[in-house]
Amino acid sequence: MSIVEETRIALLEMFPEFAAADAAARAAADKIDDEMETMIDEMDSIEPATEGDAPAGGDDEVEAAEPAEAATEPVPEPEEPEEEGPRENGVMLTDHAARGTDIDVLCAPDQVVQAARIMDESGFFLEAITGVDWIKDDKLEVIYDYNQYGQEQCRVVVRTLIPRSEPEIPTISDVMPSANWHERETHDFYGIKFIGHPHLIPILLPEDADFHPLLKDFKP
Amino acid sequence: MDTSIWRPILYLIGFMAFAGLNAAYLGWCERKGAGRIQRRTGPMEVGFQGLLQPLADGLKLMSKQLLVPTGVDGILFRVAPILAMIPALTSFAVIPFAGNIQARSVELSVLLLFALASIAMMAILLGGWASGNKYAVISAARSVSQNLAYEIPMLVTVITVVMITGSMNLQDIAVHQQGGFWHWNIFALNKSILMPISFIIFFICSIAETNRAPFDMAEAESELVAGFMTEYGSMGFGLFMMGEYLNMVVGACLVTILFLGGWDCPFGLFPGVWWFLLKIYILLFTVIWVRWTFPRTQIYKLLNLSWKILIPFSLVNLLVTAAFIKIF
Amino acid sequence: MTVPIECRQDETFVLNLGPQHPATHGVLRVKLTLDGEYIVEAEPVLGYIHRMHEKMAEDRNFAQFMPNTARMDYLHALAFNHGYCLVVERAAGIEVPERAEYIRVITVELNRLISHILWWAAFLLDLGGFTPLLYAFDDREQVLDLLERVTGSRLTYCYFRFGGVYNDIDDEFITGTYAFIKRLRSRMPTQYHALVTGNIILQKRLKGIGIITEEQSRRYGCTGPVARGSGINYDIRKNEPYSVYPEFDFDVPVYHECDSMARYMVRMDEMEQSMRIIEQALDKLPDGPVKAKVPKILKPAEGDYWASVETARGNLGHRLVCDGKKNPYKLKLRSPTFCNLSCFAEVSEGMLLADALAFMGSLDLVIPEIDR
Amino acid sequence: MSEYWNDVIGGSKSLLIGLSITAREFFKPVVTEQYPWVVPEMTERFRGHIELIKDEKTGKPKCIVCGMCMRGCPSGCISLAGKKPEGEKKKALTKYHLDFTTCSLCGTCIESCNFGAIQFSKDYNLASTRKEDYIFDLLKRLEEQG
Repeated sequence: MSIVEETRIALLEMFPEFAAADAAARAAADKIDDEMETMIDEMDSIEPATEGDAPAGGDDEVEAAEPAEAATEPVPEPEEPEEEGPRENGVMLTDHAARGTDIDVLCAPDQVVQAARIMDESGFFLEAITGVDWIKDDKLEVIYDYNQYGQEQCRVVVRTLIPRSEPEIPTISDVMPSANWHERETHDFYGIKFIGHPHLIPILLPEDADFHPLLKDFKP
Repeated sequence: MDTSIWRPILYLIGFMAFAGLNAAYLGWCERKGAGRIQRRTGPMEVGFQGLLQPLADGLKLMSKQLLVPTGVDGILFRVAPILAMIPALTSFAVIPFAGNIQARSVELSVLLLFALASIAMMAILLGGWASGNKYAVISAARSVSQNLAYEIPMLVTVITVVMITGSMNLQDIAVHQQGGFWHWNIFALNKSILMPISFIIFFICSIAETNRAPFDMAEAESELVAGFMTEYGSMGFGLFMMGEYLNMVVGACLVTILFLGGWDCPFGLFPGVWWFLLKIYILLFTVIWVRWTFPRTQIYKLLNLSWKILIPFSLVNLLVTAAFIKIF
Repeated sequence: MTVPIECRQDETFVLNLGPQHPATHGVLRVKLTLDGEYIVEAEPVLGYIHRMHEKMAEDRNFAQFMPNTARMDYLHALAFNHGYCLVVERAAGIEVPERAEYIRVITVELNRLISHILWWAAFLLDLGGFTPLLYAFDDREQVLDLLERVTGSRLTYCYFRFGGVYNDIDDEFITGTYAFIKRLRSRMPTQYHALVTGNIILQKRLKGIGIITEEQSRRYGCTGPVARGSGINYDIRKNEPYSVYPEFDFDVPVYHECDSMARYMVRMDEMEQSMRIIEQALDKLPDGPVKAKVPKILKPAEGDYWASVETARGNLGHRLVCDGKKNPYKLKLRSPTFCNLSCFAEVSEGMLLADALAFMGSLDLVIPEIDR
Repeated sequence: MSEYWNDVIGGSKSLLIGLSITAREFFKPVVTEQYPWVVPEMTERFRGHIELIKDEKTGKPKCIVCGMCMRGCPSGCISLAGKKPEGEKKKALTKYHLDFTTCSLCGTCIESCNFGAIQFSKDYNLASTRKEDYIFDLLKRLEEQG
């Protein structure tokens, strides 16, 4: 099994509803990746129905995350501007040649810690954390890039959307020490508060900076 | 020896001039030497081949104000550079340049020189401490531990030499080695087969004693900015620099007298002051050469070198020499 | 980190190393809490040369950001050129002619070579050896002259363009490069290895100092020579091949000692590998155009793109988010030394001041790249 | 113990090797350039600040005042103006200012010029204590060059 596939399965742990279906699908037949994708897409539609059977998740955060996920789920749907329609939480394979990434995960803000833990256990390192200001949708996107040292290429993007008015997200610096500085940097540039961060003071901006220059409505 | 009052005074003036010229022009030699080693030209602009550069530097330093930062111990801060210079100057009073060129022949001149060398270390300690600068304080602490570590092998080696010659007078020690290089202490293999090694130990120690690279942890410009000299400007800095060069000269003189036969010619021809000068300048060039070749040692590695290598070797040498003297 | 500087109960004191300090190679400040000469706590304070390049990217069109890329890592500017070109080419779907790819590889590797040479020189300066600096500059000057011939500048190159390079290389550059490689190969064993690498003082100062374990390296996201010195075989040129690197035969030096000496050796070996790549690229250099036809104003499709290149210091990543307009919606720069430096606090704990500075030198910091 | 002797003997040997290398360098010729006395020649592609090119036939600048360089410049350091002299079809350049304080010598202006009207100069030893000295009037410069 390729590392991409292994990682994808590991990441599916975050989405127990898909994981069960995915495992079933894999057990049923050896399908090629594209078909997996379509399977996932199908699963997406039945997600609310399968929400009840969330026993597999190795972490207690899963339970905590589930209701939040369900709560935030309907919100972005009408607002997502991408032409291919709103993207739902889940794991997606991307073409490395076209995008530079292999796995793209969209998850709820509470799940980033779980994602970091899964990545840590799979031997990944954190490449970068950054934000994107989608001012039109009144959202901030937080992007975590993970990569690993193996000879096979597998770059994972974990992204989540948080409301612009209340930019808060749990820290992953206790899972990945390197996130400490990346989160401080993201806090500098976007004003995103990383709850539980040990030392959230400006790193690149001056100590007394109260502005966040990468927000689209920032005026110098 | 002439005991008239004029002789020491005239000699002292002469030695002062010698010391002053050395302090100024060793800097020039160092810059030229470093330049050549690094395939540069060194100073070229002021005078022919930059020969007037030391003068220009001196003028510049003297025309600057001696800044005394707030929070320093004013008296110690001003005294320290002078203290760095005086012992080195004083040392010249007892160094015999040739059989008859010596300001004062003191019976315990070896001891006197080491006592004066320790005062130079005090200057660094006081300068560093009085500056009230953290880098300077670290530098002062390093300098003290370094000097303590290095005086032991140095003194043990000197005791070996004193045992061979049976005198603590530099003049006597030099006279004892006259008559060709096979009489020099460095080649006194009949006294102790480890004498060449003790020469090397003594030379290393004298480099360390003068805080020269690769043992310049007290200055360590990439770690401690400029160490004890961080807060000094103008002639305060100038005196420290001159003191450093003079200490180098004194160290080279000591090595020459103790191991290289003083003013003796290697082949027994025309002994005189020129041989002495030739020897010390070769040694000084070696010091400069070493400085521009090696990276700096780390303080604890340096202490390791002292305690694990130099002190055992010098002690073994002392025992071997004692045994040789006792047996033969 | 939060203890005030005054009224310390213990015997420690705070030493501000920098922002202007000879060993920090620029304006990095490290707040050290020292007990004697032992480091109790170290906190790097960044941002003294922060210029907000990411915001500048958002204000300009794609081509206009090009000169900025060279201003981040002034030692390996061409790799930053390359990384930015790669991500924009990926987004806009631009094909690069083969000759241009070869020229890119040759110039980037030459640049990597002098970056390592200058690191070596500056590192030796940190350790108090001044002469190697001048020997290194002698060699570096040769390459700067060569690169000046083709790019027109000596330090902050703006040579790459989307779909190729600014202009072609000439025969004099090619012969000059061969001659330089021959010269460096002949100087390497003496001026570099015999004078410095074999020196007992250097060995004693570097061996066993600044150990970054493999696990630490991963948790802090270290890449480049720092990771390779920790026994991790990770080089973007091999792991995620870009440009024409797969066509060359070169090795990735990996050392398992994890100390400063290992990182030193990795870089020394990498210089040899870079020379191998340059030679092969010059031998195989194809004919053809050096620049594809690219519209002056690019408007890549919506979406986000990532591209990584291996700079002299590690994995440089660009994340480009496009919204179909003529300027980037968002450009994220993942600079390698930012991550490499983040392990400094943990690793330097309990070290001596002199060792910590040697360790810091072995990380090969370029401050403008950390601060961006 | 053998490690100890290795350190002592191997270490001394490495030091001697180092000394022999620097000694050899000592007798080699210098490699530095004595800058104010020996002036380096700039390469053909050297990027100084930009300058206008004269049209050999008319003796006027080649520039047709299209303003592409001005628009292409990332730092906005070029400002130019032109007007149509009476009885002529083309615009003539009346002002071409380069603010060299913000120029990063990227060459975007030269690339964007479709008429080959600007090029890099070979001036490199520019020094001044005043910022205003770096606002170059390139048209005047062209006239001075003759």
